[in-house]
Amino acid sequence: MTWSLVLGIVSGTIMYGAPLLYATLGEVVGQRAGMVNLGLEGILLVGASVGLAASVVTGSPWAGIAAAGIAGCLFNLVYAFLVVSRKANQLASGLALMFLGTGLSAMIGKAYIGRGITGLARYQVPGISSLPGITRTMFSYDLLVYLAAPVAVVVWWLIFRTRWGLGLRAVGESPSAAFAAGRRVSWAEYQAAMFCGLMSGIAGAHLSVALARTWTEGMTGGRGFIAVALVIFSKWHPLRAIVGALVFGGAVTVGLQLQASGSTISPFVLNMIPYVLTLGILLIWGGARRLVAPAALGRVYFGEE
Amino acid sequence: AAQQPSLVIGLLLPGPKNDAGYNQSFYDAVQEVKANIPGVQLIVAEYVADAEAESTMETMIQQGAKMILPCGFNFQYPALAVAEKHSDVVFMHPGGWEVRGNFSNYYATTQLDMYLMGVAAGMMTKTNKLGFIVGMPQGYMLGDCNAFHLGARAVNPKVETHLVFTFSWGDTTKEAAAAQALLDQGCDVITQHLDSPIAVIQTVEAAGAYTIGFMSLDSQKYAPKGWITGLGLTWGAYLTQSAQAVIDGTWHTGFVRQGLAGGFTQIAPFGSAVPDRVKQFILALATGYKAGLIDTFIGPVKDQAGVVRIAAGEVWGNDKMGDFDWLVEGIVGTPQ
Amino acid sequence: MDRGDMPNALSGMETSAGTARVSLRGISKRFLAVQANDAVDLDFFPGEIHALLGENGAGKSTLMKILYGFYQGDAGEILVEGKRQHIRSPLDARHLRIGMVFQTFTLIPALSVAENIALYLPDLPFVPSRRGIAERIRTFSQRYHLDVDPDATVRDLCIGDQQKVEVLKLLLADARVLIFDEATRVLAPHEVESLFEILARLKEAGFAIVFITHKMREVLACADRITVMRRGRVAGTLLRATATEQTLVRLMFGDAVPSEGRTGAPKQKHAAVPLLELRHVSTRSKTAGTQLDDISLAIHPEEIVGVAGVSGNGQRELADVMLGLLPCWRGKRMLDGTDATQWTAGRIRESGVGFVPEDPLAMGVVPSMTVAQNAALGDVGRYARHGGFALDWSQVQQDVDSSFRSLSFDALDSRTQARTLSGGQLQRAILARELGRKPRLLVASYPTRGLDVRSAVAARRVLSLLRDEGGSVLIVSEDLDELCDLSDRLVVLHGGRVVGEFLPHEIDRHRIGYLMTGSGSAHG
Amino acid sequence: MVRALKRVGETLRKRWGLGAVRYTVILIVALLAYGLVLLIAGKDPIKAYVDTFTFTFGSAYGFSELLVRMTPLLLTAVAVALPSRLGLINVGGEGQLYMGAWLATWGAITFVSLPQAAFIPLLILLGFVGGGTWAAIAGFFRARGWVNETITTLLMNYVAPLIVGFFIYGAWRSRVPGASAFPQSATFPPAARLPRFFGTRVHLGLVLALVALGIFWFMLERTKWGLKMRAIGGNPEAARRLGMRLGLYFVVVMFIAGGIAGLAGMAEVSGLHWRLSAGFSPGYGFVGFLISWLSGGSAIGIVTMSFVLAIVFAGGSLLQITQGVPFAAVNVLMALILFAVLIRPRLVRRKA
Ligand SMILES: Nc1ncnc2c1ncn2[C@@H]1O[C@H](COP(=O)(O)OP(=O)(O)OP(=O)(O)O)[C@@H](O)[C@H]1O
Ligand SMILES: Nc1ncnc2c1ncn2[C@@H]1O[C@H](COP(=O)(O)OP(=O)(O)OP(=O)(O)O)[C@@H](O)[C@H]1O
Ligand SMILES: [Mg+2]
Ligand SMILES: [Mg+2]
Repeated sequence: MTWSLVLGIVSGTIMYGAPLLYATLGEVVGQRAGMVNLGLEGILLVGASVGLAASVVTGSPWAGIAAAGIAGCLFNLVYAFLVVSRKANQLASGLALMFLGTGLSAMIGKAYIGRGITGLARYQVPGISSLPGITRTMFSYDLLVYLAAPVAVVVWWLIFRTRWGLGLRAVGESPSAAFAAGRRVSWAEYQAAMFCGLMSGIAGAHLSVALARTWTEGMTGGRGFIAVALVIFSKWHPLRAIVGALVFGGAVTVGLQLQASGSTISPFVLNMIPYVLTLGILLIWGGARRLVAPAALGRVYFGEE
Repeated sequence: AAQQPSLVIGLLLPGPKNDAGYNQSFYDAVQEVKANIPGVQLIVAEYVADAEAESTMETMIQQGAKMILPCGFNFQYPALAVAEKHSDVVFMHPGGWEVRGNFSNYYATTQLDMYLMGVAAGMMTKTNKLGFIVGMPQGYMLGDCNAFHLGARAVNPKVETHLVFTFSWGDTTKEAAAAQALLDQGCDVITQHLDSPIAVIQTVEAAGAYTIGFMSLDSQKYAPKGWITGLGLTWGAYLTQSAQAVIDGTWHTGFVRQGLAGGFTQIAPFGSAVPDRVKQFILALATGYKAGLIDTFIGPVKDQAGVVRIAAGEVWGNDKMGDFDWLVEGIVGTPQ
Repeated sequence: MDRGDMPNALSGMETSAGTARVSLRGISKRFLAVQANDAVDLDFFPGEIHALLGENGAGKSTLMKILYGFYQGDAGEILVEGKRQHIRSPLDARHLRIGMVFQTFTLIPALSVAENIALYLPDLPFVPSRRGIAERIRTFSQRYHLDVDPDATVRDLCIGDQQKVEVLKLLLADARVLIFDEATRVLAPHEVESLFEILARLKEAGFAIVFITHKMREVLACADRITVMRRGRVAGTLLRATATEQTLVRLMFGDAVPSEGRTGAPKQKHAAVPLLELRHVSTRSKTAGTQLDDISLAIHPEEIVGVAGVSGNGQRELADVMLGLLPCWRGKRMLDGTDATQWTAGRIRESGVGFVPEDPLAMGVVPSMTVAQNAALGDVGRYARHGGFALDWSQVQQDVDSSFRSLSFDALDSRTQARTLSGGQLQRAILARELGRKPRLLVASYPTRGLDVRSAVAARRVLSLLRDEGGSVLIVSEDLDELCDLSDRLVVLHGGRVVGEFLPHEIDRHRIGYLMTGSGSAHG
Repeated sequence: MVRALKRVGETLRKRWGLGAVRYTVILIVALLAYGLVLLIAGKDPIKAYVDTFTFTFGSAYGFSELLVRMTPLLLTAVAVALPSRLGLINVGGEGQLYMGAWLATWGAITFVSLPQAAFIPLLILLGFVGGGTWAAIAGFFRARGWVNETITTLLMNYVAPLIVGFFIYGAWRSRVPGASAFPQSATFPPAARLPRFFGTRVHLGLVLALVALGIFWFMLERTKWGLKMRAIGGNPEAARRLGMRLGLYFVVVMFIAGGIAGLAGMAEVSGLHWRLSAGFSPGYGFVGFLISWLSGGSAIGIVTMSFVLAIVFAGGSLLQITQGVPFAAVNVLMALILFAVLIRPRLVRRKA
């Protein structure tokens, strides 16, 4: 392994880990409130299509990001309505959301296929260019990448240090007990779902507006499902989610960088790395993980009579 | 009453018609057919999944289609099955190898013409590292890469071509990541064989590197600064001719491979960064190609392991373009 | 109907105690087929402990949950300080300073004690100070002798400590009306006494206290006023001064006063080979909890062995090891003299071992299935026909009926889902299933917990009968009276070890009490 | 109007039971939603109904294609419904389908000279074992309490196509002259192709699917294993205490379920395509999950919902051609059908 390969991997890892981190943070908050949302993929797609459309229309990529955040937030209200107000099954609702997102994003994005944009401006990490082996394109990120880790810290603080977070966790552990403690269970769930939608919408827009700078159908390529896996990987903890997102972003980048630098490992095997690695780490967490999963995760709370 | 159409053409695309790439090249072509022949009616199905191809073609035939263009590699066998049932309908499949009485095969000899693009890249690179991004490792795409590298090496013996597969059609984020990886490894001229080149071109452009386009001539607009040139697939004239033959009842099957000379490919206009010297050289080469004076795969050609794959004096023929499962010496990457 | 023979003294007392803090008027509540509450009128006064009594399913918990806003009543109104209030959720109830300890805990196991309590603090800021909350909890737990560590995770606490946290939650929530639904159920005798001391102090301070229990002794020890509920209605309200055990029992059950007492004499002659024997067994389970430490215990045919101890001292683990649900880390498990250490739970059950779990709904039945289906699950092999490709449901029904009859329990509709049964009804269904199999050994954890007096007597009688017919029983219970009455032999568990063993004639309650709390020396 | 509808619904419900009403309502909602989507897109819904109806029911070919589409849906739906009775959530139908097709393909291109009478049972066995083993891995992890089967099966969905890719781009790449580098397996020998019926593309896979469905219904409703499975699904803790071996059930049932999904993959490649290529499944595994869920795990519901979704897909690909409706509208339509059920109006509500 050459030095420039190592640098390339580190640099790519951070860049492509960022959107995963945003989506994972959203899902962490949702799952902390007891809601498994397999529809993340759909939200990412809606975020990506709306983000690109708004960027093209307004000419401002930041307007695109903002629009995608709002769109994701509103879109996930569909899921929240089904799961919270109509007490629907979470997995089925999530998959329904995924299908809706796939269809809607295709319809929204149709007019914008083939439209390129300049995307978010990138700034190289200050002072790094003087290091040996750095090329101009390494460690050059947009603001959303720089903000990802701080946002994770803020989410950690919200979940574990505030009254809001305490209520959220109580709802995710035992809605019945949270209700008995005088919490408004549904309202907390709606808030969590909206936050999840906001983050995922931004994550989707980051993909289309900042990274690919274009829209194609199904462009998220399963990252929504990956984010769901990452939530477990990170044991429902926002700071560990940083590690998870980096591992996954890294696994994707390693495959490409190794190819670009002439490795002879089969690309199919390289492409399996992220999934097998995630599975492996979940296995290593093993039984201990059961104790940290929110107890009411995936359960429908029918309320008290 | 509505006028009876002279010919109904069914076009099946695996992706969107306006992807500035593969799909668009066919869509633009049938639009040209429609403009050239009065009374032609089009039925276009985008995003056709492999499993849906057969019933989509059946429906088109029910709607009166007499000429079916199944423009996906994987549509070959479904199309063949439908063709066997409908002997009165003409099928023209791009890039396959099966041929029947009502089922013909055609494609551009991109595996030869990419040589010119390689020459341009070899002349423009400063780092002597070229990048080539491919969706999936298939014979034709390996051929493209081989030709590209041979061209570059011809004018620049120090050049290396780095080959990266994304293993997906349509994961644009990954395509951008692949471009980023190549840029990080120091490549400064990047081309691709993907459905849609937009993500790659824009990533390269933003990084201030050079782009070589492929498939649709439309992609130049994404790289106002870094555009060198590109190879466009232009089927309009050929398909117009074929459609007219179907109408006239003179259509006959065949296995057709054409390049610059036959008009299946065209060289895109040069970008502003390209010096006149390079332009003149490429255009001169192109003339040689059209005249049949130059060929790409002339032995001896060694593969990555140094094994001679094309012996001295031999030529890798037009009919074997899909057969590559090896890469030319000097390409960095694996063939599968 | 029943009110006729027992005059309601309510009207006379209103003047003496001032205005009621909370008045319930005409409260009714229906669950599908069950009328849980039927036009209930009740008043709770400040500075008074009001005990609610009644057999299982009488509607006590439901009534209190309506007051706390956890359930919505179908009819009736609630007056707080004389003003009509709509209590739509616990949030409303908390605004009216009403607090409740639930019969089934509402603690969140994954959160710390401090976090659980913080959820109930009335004035929690957006960014709470963790240190401040822990400080408040320490002050309160010292003042009321409810020792718990604020930083402990609730999951790791034993059930008695969890009960203390529930009480602390209520005390810190700043409520003026305090409802305790069977809060003494899992407390050790001395902890019950200290709870009563707390209640007395709260009463002095002018709180209105509602206290639900099945234990007559507790009612008579601490209540000022006693209301007996029966089939969703108030059967009568008495002042402590006028209440006796007899009058209360008559109110609860009408005229059918159950008779208590031993059915058979304890036996001493044992077969040479014990039915089940643990030899120097220790456990090492992954989850937190007490580990068994070098336990040797034999149960002979025709013997009832009682296990005394404060809950959380290894009772659950002991039962699980016997049932094959927990592996022996060290030592051996012998069944009929053969080594059964490696046997699966299924094999042990098939060889004639039955169980009554400590938490019937979570451990004993499938809530979504009917009573009949749950009965069939008890012994699928017995009802399987054609090699398992068919099931004989009429046989199941027959067995359910005969089992209920032989236990003299009120019959249940066997098509009802287990989840809709009351705690007591459920316990009866499980007893019927397990005893219907005529087990050779029954491992019964708290077999009468949650049963009303009449059902409890019936259950105890059946356990003795099982013994007399040659079976053996292991009873885990916190009710010393029950243990002393039933057992042929009694062992005391503390910290996962057997710290004492007694024969019935040498049973000394004081000594057992000391051993249970860990203050006595080993060997009785 | 609404009240009248409700009354009609209640009557139907009493007369025919909940199932009939449930699926009728879902069907009507599906049709209405379809029309609405078309109207919004500026198309003619009436023409769409007529087109879809005449295309699917108006000709033997159209109807036979419905059955062809239904086959993998039925199987993948059973693959989800079976473990769901144990409380296991199998979202890995897609991966299991790929692995079934993968192992069956290995058989088909290895034992090329077998007679059909031996080949077909072999392919069924291989398809079953391929998918079953893949799923049993997830069942085993779950049984050991290491990791939850939902996430395992989900992740394994991404690995299976890569394994298939590894082989069809590598060792199995067909060696037809002129096509040697084309990424698909060699064409199956005629004896390794499932028999087709009545000159249509309907193949033996449909029979397999119906048989699997019948066994599924009988096992769950009538046998002691079905009772035990429901007990484990309803309360695993109680089931464990009653002596059932949960781990064994998890592994065995996941194996059976994965095997059924594997049959779907086997049937697709050896009944329809006669070769293994990369994108032979357009997400049948996920659609199967939805069908199983929509039908509440009931056998008759699975048949009905598979049929409905087959029509939806047929209509989707048809309308793109006749009216230029983007194919993506099918996804929206599918989501709308789901919402109709998820929102749980009284008429279609399942008993808790
Ligand atoms: N959530 C519920 N759904 C249906 N029925 C219920 C529900 N809760 C209670 N019931 C029924 O209402 C009746 C009264 O139950 P409740 O829990 O109030 O009795 P209780 O007096 O507290 O009995 P116990 O002493 O056993 O706790 C019982 O028949 C019970 O089956
Ligand atoms: N639903 C099912 N479909 C097909 N085969 C099953 C099913 N359930 C179980 N089996 C098979 O039957 C075998 C024996 O199961 P059975 O229930 O008879 O065992 P048991 O010892 O009575 O019960 P347990 O499983 O409780 O430990 C299992 O190992 C399994 O292979
Ligand atoms: Mg109660
Ligand atoms: Mg067994």
